[in-house]
Parts: sequence; C-alpha cells; structure tokens
Amino acid sequence: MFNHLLSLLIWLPIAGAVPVLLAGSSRPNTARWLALLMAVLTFAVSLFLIPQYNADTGGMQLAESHLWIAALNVHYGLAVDGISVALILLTTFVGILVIVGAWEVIQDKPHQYMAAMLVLEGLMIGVFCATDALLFYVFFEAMLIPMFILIGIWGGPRRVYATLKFFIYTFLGSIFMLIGLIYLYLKAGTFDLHTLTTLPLTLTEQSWLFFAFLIAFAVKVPMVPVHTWLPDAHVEAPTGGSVVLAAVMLKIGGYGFLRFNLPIVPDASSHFAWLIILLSLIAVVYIGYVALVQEDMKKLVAYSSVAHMGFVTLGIFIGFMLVREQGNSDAARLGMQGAMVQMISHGFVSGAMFSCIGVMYDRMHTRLIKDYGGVINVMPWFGFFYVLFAMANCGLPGTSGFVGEFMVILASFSANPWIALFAAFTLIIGAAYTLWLVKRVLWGEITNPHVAEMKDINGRETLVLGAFAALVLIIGIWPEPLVHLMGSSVDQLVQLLAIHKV
Amino acid sequence: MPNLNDIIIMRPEFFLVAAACVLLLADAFMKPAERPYLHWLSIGVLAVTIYLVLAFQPAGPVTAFHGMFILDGVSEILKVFSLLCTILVFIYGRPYLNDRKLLVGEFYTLMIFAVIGVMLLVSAGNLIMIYLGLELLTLSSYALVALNRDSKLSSEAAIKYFVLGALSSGMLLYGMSMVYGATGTLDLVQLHAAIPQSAMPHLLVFGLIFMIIGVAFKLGAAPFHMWIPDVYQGAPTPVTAFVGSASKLAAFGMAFRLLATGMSDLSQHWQLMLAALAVLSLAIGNVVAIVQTNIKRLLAYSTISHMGYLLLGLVNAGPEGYSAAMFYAVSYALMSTAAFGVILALSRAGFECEEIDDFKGLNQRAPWMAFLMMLCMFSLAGVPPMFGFFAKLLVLQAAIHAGMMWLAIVGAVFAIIGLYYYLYVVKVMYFDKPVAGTEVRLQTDFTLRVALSLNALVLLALGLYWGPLLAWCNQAFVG
Amino acid sequence: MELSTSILLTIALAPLVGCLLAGFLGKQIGRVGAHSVTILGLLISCGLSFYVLYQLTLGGAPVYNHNIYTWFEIGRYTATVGFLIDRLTVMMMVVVTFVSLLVHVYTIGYMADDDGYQRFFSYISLFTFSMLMLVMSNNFMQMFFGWEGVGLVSYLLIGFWYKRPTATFASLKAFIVNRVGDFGFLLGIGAVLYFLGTLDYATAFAAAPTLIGKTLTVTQNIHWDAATVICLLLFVGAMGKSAQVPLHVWLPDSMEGPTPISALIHAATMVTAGIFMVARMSPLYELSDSALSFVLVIGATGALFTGLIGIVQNDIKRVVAYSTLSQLGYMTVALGVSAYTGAVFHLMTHAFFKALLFLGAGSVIIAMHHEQDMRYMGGLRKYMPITWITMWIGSLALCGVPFFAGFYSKDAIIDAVHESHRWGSGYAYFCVLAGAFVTATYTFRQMYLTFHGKERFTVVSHHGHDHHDAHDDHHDDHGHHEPGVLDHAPKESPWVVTLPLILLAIPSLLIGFFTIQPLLYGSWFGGAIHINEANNVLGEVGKEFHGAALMALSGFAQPPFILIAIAFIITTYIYLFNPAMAGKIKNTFKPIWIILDRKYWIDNIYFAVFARGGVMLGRMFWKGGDAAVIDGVLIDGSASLVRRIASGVRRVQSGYLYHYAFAMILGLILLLGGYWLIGGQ
Amino acid sequence: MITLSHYIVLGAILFCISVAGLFINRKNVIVLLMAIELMLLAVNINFVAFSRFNHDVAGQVFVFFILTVAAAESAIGLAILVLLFRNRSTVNVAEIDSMKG
Repeated sequence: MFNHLLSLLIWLPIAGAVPVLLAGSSRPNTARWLALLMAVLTFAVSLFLIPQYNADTGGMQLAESHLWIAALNVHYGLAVDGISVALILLTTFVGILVIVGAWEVIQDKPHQYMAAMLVLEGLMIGVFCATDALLFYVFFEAMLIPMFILIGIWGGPRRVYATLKFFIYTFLGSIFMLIGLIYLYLKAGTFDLHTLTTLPLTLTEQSWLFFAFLIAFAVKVPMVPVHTWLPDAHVEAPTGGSVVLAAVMLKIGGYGFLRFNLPIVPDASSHFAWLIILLSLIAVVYIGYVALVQEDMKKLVAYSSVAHMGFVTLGIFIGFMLVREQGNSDAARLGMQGAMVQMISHGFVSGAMFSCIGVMYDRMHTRLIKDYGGVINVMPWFGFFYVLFAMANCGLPGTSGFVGEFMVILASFSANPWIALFAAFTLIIGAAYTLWLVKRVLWGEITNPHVAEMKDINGRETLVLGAFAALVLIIGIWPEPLVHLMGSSVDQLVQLLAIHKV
Repeated sequence: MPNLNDIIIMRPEFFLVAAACVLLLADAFMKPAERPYLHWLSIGVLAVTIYLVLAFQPAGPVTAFHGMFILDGVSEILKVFSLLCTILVFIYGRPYLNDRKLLVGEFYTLMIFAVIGVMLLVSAGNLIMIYLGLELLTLSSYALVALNRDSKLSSEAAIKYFVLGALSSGMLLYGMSMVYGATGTLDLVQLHAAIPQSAMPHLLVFGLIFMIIGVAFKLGAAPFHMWIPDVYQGAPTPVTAFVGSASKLAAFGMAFRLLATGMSDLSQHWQLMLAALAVLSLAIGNVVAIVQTNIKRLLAYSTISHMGYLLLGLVNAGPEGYSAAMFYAVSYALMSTAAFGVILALSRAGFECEEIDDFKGLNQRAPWMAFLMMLCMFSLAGVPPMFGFFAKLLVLQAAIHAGMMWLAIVGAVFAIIGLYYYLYVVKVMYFDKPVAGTEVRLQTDFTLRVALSLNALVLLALGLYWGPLLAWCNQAFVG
Repeated sequence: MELSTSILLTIALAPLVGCLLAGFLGKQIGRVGAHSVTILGLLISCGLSFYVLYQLTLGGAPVYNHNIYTWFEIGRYTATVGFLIDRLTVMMMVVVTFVSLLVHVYTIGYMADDDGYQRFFSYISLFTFSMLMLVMSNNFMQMFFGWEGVGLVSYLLIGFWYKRPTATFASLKAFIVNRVGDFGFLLGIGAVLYFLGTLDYATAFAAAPTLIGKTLTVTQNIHWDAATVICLLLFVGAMGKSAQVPLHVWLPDSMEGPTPISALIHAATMVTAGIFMVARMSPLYELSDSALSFVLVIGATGALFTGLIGIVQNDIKRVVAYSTLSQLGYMTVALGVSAYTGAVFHLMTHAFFKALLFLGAGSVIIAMHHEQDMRYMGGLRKYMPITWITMWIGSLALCGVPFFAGFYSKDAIIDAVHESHRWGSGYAYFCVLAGAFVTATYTFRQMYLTFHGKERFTVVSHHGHDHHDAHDDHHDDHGHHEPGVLDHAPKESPWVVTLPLILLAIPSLLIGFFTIQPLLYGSWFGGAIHINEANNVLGEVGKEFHGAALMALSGFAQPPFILIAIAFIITTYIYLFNPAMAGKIKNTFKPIWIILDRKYWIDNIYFAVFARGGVMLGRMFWKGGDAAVIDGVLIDGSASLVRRIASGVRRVQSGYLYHYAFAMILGLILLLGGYWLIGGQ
Repeated sequence: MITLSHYIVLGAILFCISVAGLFINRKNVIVLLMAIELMLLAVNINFVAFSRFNHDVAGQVFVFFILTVAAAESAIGLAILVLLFRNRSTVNVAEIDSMKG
C-alpha cells in the first residue's frame, strides 16, 4: 500500500465517486453516507503520509513513476515533499468537512454533488503529487470540470455567469502555460519537472516562460488584476464549493509558483520579482479597501482571500531579493515558510468563514450584510465561532492567521522596509473590513424579524466549525510542527533561488 | 500486367464491393418485414472488412496495380476508423431513420459505396485514383444528403453540396492537369521524383494551389467551408454524422497523399498556405459558432475550427506532424460521431432535437445522456483529461516544432473562444430548467445505447491512456 | 533558589482556565459558579505572584529567563514562548493580578443584574491571562501575542453591551486605532529582527550596542539611524496601546464598556502596557536620544491637553478617562527623560488610585441607577460615605498631594523633567507643571459636583420595582426615565463593591511612601532597566532625596503643590459657594470651552478622513477599478466584442449558393495572391 | 501554328467562364450544372493537350474517366434538381436560402 500511497490517495475518492453517483437521486442518504465514507477513508489514508514522509530529509519522497505515453516520454510520476504533504492533508481534511457541511443543505441531486466533490478532491490531490508537468497540467485543468458543475448546478442566481467566467478565466490562464510546457518539452524531450529544473535556458526564454506560467497561476491565486472571477465564483458557488475554492484551489496557484516559476525559470523570476511583489502589495492594500465596502458577505470574504493570498506570493518572491541581493537565505526561508503557513492557514480560515456564512445563508437565504444585525442575540455559539474566525481573518496572534503574516512581514522588512510597511497595512485594513462586518452582522439590536427566528447552530454545524476552530487555534498557538513538516522542503526551494541558469 | 497478387492486396475493397452489390440485390428482393436483416447484414459486412484490413496488413507499405493503390499504415488506420465510424452511424441512425420511414436499402448501399470511396481515396497512389475515390465518396454523399426526399432543407443542402462539391472537384482536376502538365505523370511517387527537375515550377505551384483548394474543400477549411453548416443542418442527422466523421478521415488521407506523398518537395509553399487556411478556419469556426442556436450547425462550425487544428498538424510537414494530424482526425471522427449519436438518441418522430434549447435540463430527464454529451463537449473543447485535449496538444506541439509558435498561440487563443460554446451546451443541459412540453423520450434501441455509451466513454478512456493509439499513428509514418 | 516554571505557568494559566470554564460552561455552572471559578483562578495567580515577588526580592532568587516551547524555528530565526521574570515583570504581575482580583470581586456587585454575567467574568479572566502573557514574556513575538490579546479582550469588553450602537462603534474604533499602533509595533519587531537577528529580549539587548552606527536605507540618499527607527516604530505601538496623542481617541469612547473594565483595562493595566514595553526596552531606547525626545514631546502634549478636556466633561467616567490620558502622558514624559523607573513607579501608584477612582465612580453610578451625568448628582456624600472617603483619597493621590501615593511618583517625574536636558524637556516641564494644576482642577470639580453641594436629582419613590424589570435593558437606555429622576434614593453599594474600594484606598494612600526609596532611588529594579549614566536624571534627583517624609514635607513648598492649592481654592469657591459662576466662566471663555468640548475636533477629523475617506476610496476602487475597468472593459467587454464580431461574420454565410462559390473563388485568389507575394520570387 | 500555350489559355478561359457562371448566375440551377460541365471540359482540354505534348497517354486515359464521372455527376445533379423542384417548386438560385447564418 505504501509504495502506491499517492496513487491510492488520488484514485480512491475518484473511484469512490462512481458508487455515489450510482446511488442515484432515489437514494440520497446512501449517496451521502457513501460519500462521507469515501472522504473519511481518504483522510485516513492521507494520515499515513505523516509517518511515511520523512520531514528531516525533505526532498521528493514516496515517488511513483510509470511510463504513461511512451511516444512522448510522458510519465505518470507522483511524489510529495513537505509542502505537498501539508496541502494534501488540508485537502483531505476539508474534503470531509464540505461533505458534512452539505449534508442536508444540498437537497437537489445530492449524489451528483457529493460525487463531484469527491472527484474534485482526488484531482486536487493529484495536482499536489504530480512530478510530471503534463500530468500536473491534466489534473490542474481537469479540476475545472467538477467545479464548473458544482457552481453551475447548485449555485446562486447568477451562477451561470459566474461559473462560465470561472472556467474561461482559468482556462485562458493555463492554455498559455501549456504552450510554455510544450516549448520546454521540445527543448528537454521530457515533461519531468526535475529535468526541467536543470534545463539551461536563456533569460529571454525564461522571461517568456515566466509570463506563460505567471498568467496560469496568477489567475488561480488570484492576483490583481486577474482576480475578478473569484468574487463572482464565491458569491454564486454553494457553500461547499466556496470552501473548497478558497481553502484548496487558490493554493494551487501558489503551489504552481513553487513548482514552475521558481525552479524552472529562476532568473526570470528574480528579474520580475518586483512585479509580483508590487502586485501582491496592491492586492493587500487595494483589495483591502475594496473588501471594506462590499455589501455581500461572501464577496467580502472573497476579496479578503485575495488580500491574504497576496501574502503568499509576497512571501515567495521576496526570497529572490533576500537571497540574491543580500544573501540572507534565512530571511528568505522565513518568508517562504510564512507563505506556506499562510496557504494552509488561509485554507482553514477562509474555509471556516465561508462555512459560517453558509450557516447563516441556510437560515436566511440572503448574503447581504444589511439583512442581518444582532445575530449574536439568537445564535451565541455561532457568534463565538464567527468572532474567532473573524479574528483569525484579521491575523490575531494565537490564531493561524497571524503566523504566516507575521513571518512574511518580518522577512519582507529584511528585504525592504517599504514592502513591510505596505504589507503590514493589512493589520489595519484587515481589521477594519472584518470587524466592521462582524459589527454589522453580529452586534446590535435585531432589526430584521427573520433574524429573530434563526436557530443556533446544530450538532453537524458545530462539528464543522469546531474542527476548523481547533486547527486554527492549534496552528496559531504551536506552528512549529507544521513549520518543521515543510521546513526542509522550503530550504531546498530557497537553495534553488540562488541558482543562476544563465 | 495486373496479376492475382494485386487483387489479394485489395482484398478488403473487393470484398466490400461484392458485398455492396449483394446487399443491393438483397434489398431488391427483400420483403419490408425483412429489412432489419439488411441492417445487421451491412454492419456485419463492415465488421468483416475491418477484420480483413487488420488481419492482412503487410509489414511495410506495398502497392498494387503499378502503384495505383498503396497499402500502408496510414491507409490501414484511416480505413479502420472510417469503417468503425460507419458502423456506429448505422447503429445510431437506425431508430432515427425508422421514425422517418427512411430506413431503405439505398441508405446502406450508398453508405457502403461511400466507404469504398473512402478506402480507395486513402490508399490512392495515383491522381486518377484520388479523383475516382473522391467522386465515389462525394457522389454517394450527395445522394445521401438528399435521402429525405420530402424535406426542403435536405434537398437544399444537397444542391448546395453538389454544386460546390462539383466546383471544388473541378478545381482539383484543373490543378491536377497543371501538375500533370508540369511533370508529365499522374503517379504520386513518380510525381514526387519528377517535381525537382520540373521545367515549369510556377505551373506546378499553380496546380498545387488548385489541388489544395480541393483538399481544403473536402476538409471544410475556411474559406472553402461555406457548404459545411448548411449541409450539416440540412442532411438527415445520420448522414451528417457520416460526413462529419468518415469523410473527414478521407479528406485527411487525400491531403496526405497529395501533399506528403506527392508534393512534399513543395512543402515550403503549401506550409504557409495551410497555415493561412488554418488561421481562417480557427477564427471563423470558433467565432461564428458562438452565435449558433442549432446544435447541428454549431457542430458544423466546430468542425471548421477543428479542421483548423488538424491543419496545424499538417503544416509541420514532417512525420511527427502527419501523425499528429492523423491522430487529430481520428479523435475528431470519434468525438463527432459520439456527439451526433447523442443527438440521434434524443431525436424521434417529429422531433429533430437539433435546437440547442431542446437540450435544456437534460440532466433532469436523461442524466446518462447528458453525461455522455458532456464528455463529448469537453473532449471537443479540449479539456483534459479528455481525448480531444491530447489531440490538440499534439498538433500544437507539431506547429511549435515547425517553428510556427505564432500559429500555436493563435490556436490557443481560439481554443479559449471555442471553449465558450461547448460550455454553453453543457450549461444548457445541466444548469437550465427543462422546458415544459419538450419531454425527452429516449430512443429505446439497446444497441444504440450500448454503442453510444462505449463511444463516449472511449473519449475518456483514450484520454487517460492514449499512448498506443499515438504509437500506432507514429509507426504509420516511419520510413 | 530558582523560580519554578510550574508556578509561573500556573500564574499565567489559572485565569485562562477560569475563563474557559466560565465561558464554555457558563450555563451549567451558573452565576455563582462562574464568579467562583474565575475568582479562584485569580486568587491563585495573585497569591503566587506575591510569592514570586517575595522570592525575587527577599528570597534572592535569580532572574528567571527560560523558554517553555519553540514556536517556530527557521534557520537562525527562532520564535519561542517563554518567561522572563525579573523585578520589573514581577511588579507588573502583582499589580495586574491584584487589581484584577479586586475588580473580579467588585464585578459581583456591579454586574449583579446583567445577563452577560458569566461572559463578563470569562472575558476579564481572559484579559488577565493575556496581560500576564504580555508582561511575563521573554521575547517580542509573545509580547505581541499578549499585546493583541489584551486588545481583543478590550474590544470584546468595550462592546460588551453589544446592543448599544455606541458601544459596538466604540469597540470597533478602539480595536482599529490599536491596530494602527500594532502596525508600528510589528514593523518595530521586524526592524529588531532585521538589525539584531533575534526576537529574544536577552539576546537582543545584549546585541543592542551593535546598533550604534547602523543605518536603515530608506531611499538612495536617506539613511536613518537603526536604533531610532526601532524605537520609534515600537513606540508607535505604545502610542496606540497607551493612548498617546494622536492615537488617544479610542480611550474616552472605551468608557462605553462596563465600569469595572474601565478600571481594570482602561486605567490600571492594559493602557500601561505601552509604558511597560518602553521601560522593558530601555536598553534600546537609551541608544536613541531623538527617539526619546519624540516620546517626551508626545507624552507632554498628552499630559496637558487631554487633561484640559477633562475639565469640561460632565460624564463622571469620562472625567476619569481624560485624567487617565493625562496621567499616561506623565508616564510617557518620564520615559522620555529616561526616568523609566519613575514611569513604572507612577504606573504602579496610578494603577491603584485610578482603579480606585473608577470603581468609586462605578459605585456612584450604581447608586444613581446608571446615571453618569454629574450635573444630576451632588451631595451624595451622606448617602455613600465609604465611596466618598475612598474617592477623596484617590483624588488627592491623583492630584499629587504630599504623602499620598501619587505625590511621590508624580513629583519624581516633574523633578526628573526639570533635571533633564534632553531636547523638548523645557516644553515638557511646562506641560507637566500646568498639568498638575489642570489635574487638580478637574479632580476637585468632579468631587464637588458628585459628592458635595446640593442634590441635583429628585427621587420619585412610586413604582418601586419597575427598574428591576427595566434592568435587563437598562444599559442601553439613558433616556428611558428622564435624567435626574431616580426611582428611590441612592444608597451605599454592597460590600463586594466597597471592599475593593477600601483595599485600593490603602495602597493609594501608602504605597508611595513605602516604596519610593527602593523603587526610585534604590536599585530595586536591578538589571531590568538600563539607563546610561549620562541620562540618569533620577540619579540627580536622588541626590536631594533624604527619605520619603522629608520629601513630602518639602513637597509643600514645591511649585506643583502651590498650583494644586490654587486649583483647590478656585474650585472650592466656584462649586461650593458660587455655583452660578461656573456658567459665567463658561460663557466668557466660550471659544475655549467649545474647543475643549469638541476635543479639538480630532475625532471628527479622523472619522471624516479615515472612516468616510476609506469607504469612499473603497467604493472608488471597487466600482471604478474592479467593476468598470477590469470586468466591464477587459472581461465582459472582450466577450461582447467577440459576440459582436460573430454576429457580423455570420452574415457572410448568406445562404446563397453564388456567395458560397464566390467565397471559394476569393480563397483561390487569396492563395494565388499570397503565392505571388511571398512564394513568387 | 498552335502551341501548347494556346490550349492552356483556351482551357483557362473556359475555366474562368464556368467559374464566373457559377457565381454570377442568379437565375437557374440548370445553368450551374452547365457551368460545371464546362469546367470539366476545360480540364479535359488541359489534360489532352498536356498528354499530347508530354507524349504520355495517361492524361487521355484520365479524360475518359472524367467524362464518365461527369456523366454520373450530372445524373445525380439532375436528380437532386428534380427533388429540389418537387419540394420548393422553384429552381431559382436566389430563392434557395432557407439555411443561413
């Protein structure tokens, strides 16, 4: 089992989707339980990664490689390093919660919903495992299909616009990456990522490839100015969709930067690092202001996701300044680690925020802030979780939201105080939009009679929110295990930063 | 002097001709009640032909009748898949034709003669053979398009197809005459040898251009695509399926024979021309498809764009490119057959199911059919892990390898635009509420369902494991 | 002998346990259960704090500095969680736990009839935990944790009565303004890590001398002195937390919270975190005169001008709030002249008497049924003698009347400023002196308005029990029964309220007298606070110090006391003998009065610029940037463009045979033409 | 003396006429059929001429094939034409536009 652990992780949920689908709309509960079973199984299997993966040595482990397409020398190559392991665990964990979260919320064709979720989960795990560029691309693109369905069928009123926008936007990004990959293949004769890492490229080639990759991942992250699909997708997506989207899918963008831009085109990346840093800072400040004035809770959280993901890209790319200009690789590691922790933490925090909004939406069927107010009066326990996650969202120490931002800001100060200055602005603006939201939704007298009828969260919802809360706090209070898990892999990435290809 | 060996080499063709004649006679003497046998009979005949093709495939290329007829990997693959598509068309088409009282013997015989045309065309070794094969295919197609005698559209489609087809074959012939004049031979291999020391290079290119037009017309590449939408829409859907699959394979074979076998030395000329045609086809096909409301028409425009991609492979003008293009042709044939299959499965007496709106809320009514159609759409759109994606991958790679990065980028950009209308179909099926009054009563034909499911699932299966097919295609072009 | 880790952990965690129990099991354990567990937790950590104090001072235990666990470790950068327990820390621990304990007890009475009883206890215990983490930490990261933790609790407690719009607004404001400070603080930590390469205090302070000569490159040709940058950035944090001008605006509004909170968080402990932080960082601050001058000026400004506002306030709590601002100014001034011990000393005394004043005010407010406007009070002394006396003690301590605690700390500061030659000390000296007068003025005014003169309220003794039903929402209705009308006569508060008052009155009276010698002029703090000899103004002051008693006696001749006396005479005359005069003065100095009443319009400006401006900016970005440009033009724009092209191109497909044929001919011409152009030659 | 070029030019002229006939004619489908025949004729002339001047008989063989196919072609063409007329009782090219766009 252990020498095919990754394949198992990928294909278990995908294969599991078949019986779920076969359960059909006639036996919804069978479908639900089957789906839950599959998700839990997958999570259980993914837990084996922790003992199996040796965090001290780092590097790509648990590798599998079979010739897939002999004619093109394409391999079905899988392997994980610390970062992938962390992200996979995040995926499988969130996978369970979204299934539980959708339990009786999704009444229309639950079997298809659950199946789509499972397929999506498998594909996302695949993205995090693939060591062959083409395989990566296949998973990367295939993900869109179930997500497209999820948003389109179970989404809100403008779901069609949103989901088409989502699909085409992302496809647009990745198609150019495909061309870049083909170019690399023709040069290297293989899609194997490690070989591509060692492939010598001129700066011109690197720059073209850099932008080809950049478009693909910038859309996914998303970075300003290609972020506008996210608010729409989030607003229209069903709760589970939003959770997966925010918790895992966005991470794939950041992950792509690590796997493609950094190792394959390091010089171009360092050459254009300023651009990414600039965009990240714009994301923090500009998007912060945009989030401030949102009238739709989901949109607000979506925008805040963009702002938070800004820290991921920032943390990754300040590394170049630190390593190449100051030779301060430790600070680079700090920043990179911060970015990674931020990815994981944002997975939990945004996932939790969307779950909270989902909880309210299921009761009120509106996401407009103005329809709420005084929710705490009727839903004290919910209020507790909501405030907790809100605090995590504005990076309060003791919650996971703090760790990543803290590291990135410290590292970026070493890179350049001005960067840190703008990055740290999130402390203010983030608190402003998050707590203003809390103020308008939780506090105050009940003005809307429907709010008065809201019931406090039930056991299922408590389970979901509680699970999120636990992780948010654990990572916030003791990040070291997570940091250690990813540590050696991050070190190796940082060493890559210093390598010049030209 | 032709000897028995020549006939043995052409075993499948001869068998099929004979079988066609038998069917013709049988049809004449059959009572209407016995018609079903005709169906199974013709399917059986085609199946046997496939067997013959595969079973007696020589190791290397061989020729018969003094190079008139070439038997090699290319012809083998194209024959197998065109025969396969024809079988599928028979299966998909029967209920449809039954409902419309069109299930007559002519359908089968004409189809089979058309296939014979395809088979001759793809292994033609001589301009005459190309012409004859082409005409055998097209003349039967004209008749097939007009099969539905009482339909305005069908006859209009037929006349358009006929006139334009005649025009294009006229141009082809004109080009052939030029080439003949410039080289003094009709045999493709000798032609290839004669081109370098031709006294009249300009005349040669002149002829080349006319021949390219003939090819482009058959492929349906812009600006020689005008017949495609009307014929696709007007023809009875099974015929459309055939025109959209088998005859595209034939068109590729023809292009390969003429351009690669015959005139590869002029590639520096025809590469650019094909590139231009490719760009036009991509643009027109993808853009105009966006505003279509009739799914057959939409698929017609998508065909045009796909032919653009196929040309991306051809412009490479090397074995890699040819095999990419053939891979693309095969994948496209399978995809469109499946897509039309779904349309056929949903249509019934008095209901063509060819408006996109007819698919509204299909997921509620026939989830499985909706799923199959979704597979087709994503495959056509070229979204991994579907078959269509890898076909695109190969042609893009071929274009880039030929140093035409710009062409690949154009292809990519139009792939994005094209994505929209495929997604639109999925959206209609999955996200829209069904329209009252258009309940879908599925065709209950068992074979149809099985075949269709297999056909659509193959798109996924081949997407996950397409190595062997690619190897087969590559191997056809080595040496 | 060594301090034991387990004891320290218990001190820190006991309140947390109480908090969790009261918070999560509030329903189950009920009100009594809630306050019992929390108070028990506080008793434990308070007692143990005193024990640690004993160990460090008399037990001769060495300074404790150990890590509990590693938070993260990346290359040479590590962040840990650990404790640094020296005398500075332990003093803070004692003050925090002691005051907090008393506030817990007091709360039993004050919140007696509030729905959020358990929640409230859970919060204040959580606060105590965070505050302890802040003071006990041995590294910047953990301090930031406590720093923001107390901010969070303050946010929750200011908005405790979440139904009140004013309260929720005040809490939001407090948090965001604090975040502005934390913004600087975090950057300061970044600077520390950048220049000193560590987050650990001991290591950082040891490496501090290496900062000399280092600069931060701001732009190509601007370089800032490293130490100054670090200190200023850190001090921005202090400005936020300790409500220094111009980040002071949140503190007065924080009075929306229940009074015990005002006493505990917004007077005694949290707001002094900034002072503590600067004192803790003294080794760094000593490296930068310019930073200290900045601190000095900021503090002095706050000391005087916020005090002035206090004079015109009518809300009994707001008066105390502004006096807190002014006192924080004093402490900051002390820091500015490197009199860190003076600052900390004043911090301690202030913690006692200010908590006393707040709790007293709270007791008055209970008696007045949550009427806070002094204009409807007066003559309360005969109703509530204990409150009256204890509050007088507190007031005199606040004014700095000799022998009272406040006198020693405040006079020490004033003398220190007098001694100092740092840039800005002249201005500061003026401010602190004038401040003494101002302090006395608003304090006496408050006392007179509240306890003396004739009663300005009427007692309507019918419907005696309505207010009990009204209690549930009495917090958000100042207007339900019109001001100055009480259901029944005010009466002294229960013992749970008065006991803390008494327990606080004692130190307010005595602590200064007994501790000034060791704390200020002895070297009690030892290595905890580092002062360059050149800056040691307190040392200079200490030369004239010959015992607390003498200092007090000589204090009667000092300018501060004279000012206090003048203020006393004036206020006594006005508010006891000629009440009408107050109005007259107000009218004669109308413009000044308006300026003060409007608080220099700072709040309005902030609100207009940052709140409104921010929202406007956001709308602009959203509608203009995202909606209009990116989506409108780029995304949907290009989509509709394609669509338009498509509907144009499809017309070419006219349906006419001859057009189709013509298209083919065009294609032919295109190919031929292309050949002649490109391939022809 | 008649040279090859004369034949080519003649063929070209015939070809152009037929092509013109195809897309200038707005009236009758029959005319289209004639034009097509004309085009084939042009091709035939080319083939015969070339085969004569290349001293190669294959071209003339091709001509025979073309002639036969042309016969079949026009047969089918006329059949379709009849069908068309039966369905829409007109053979006017300008009215055959029910499918467009």
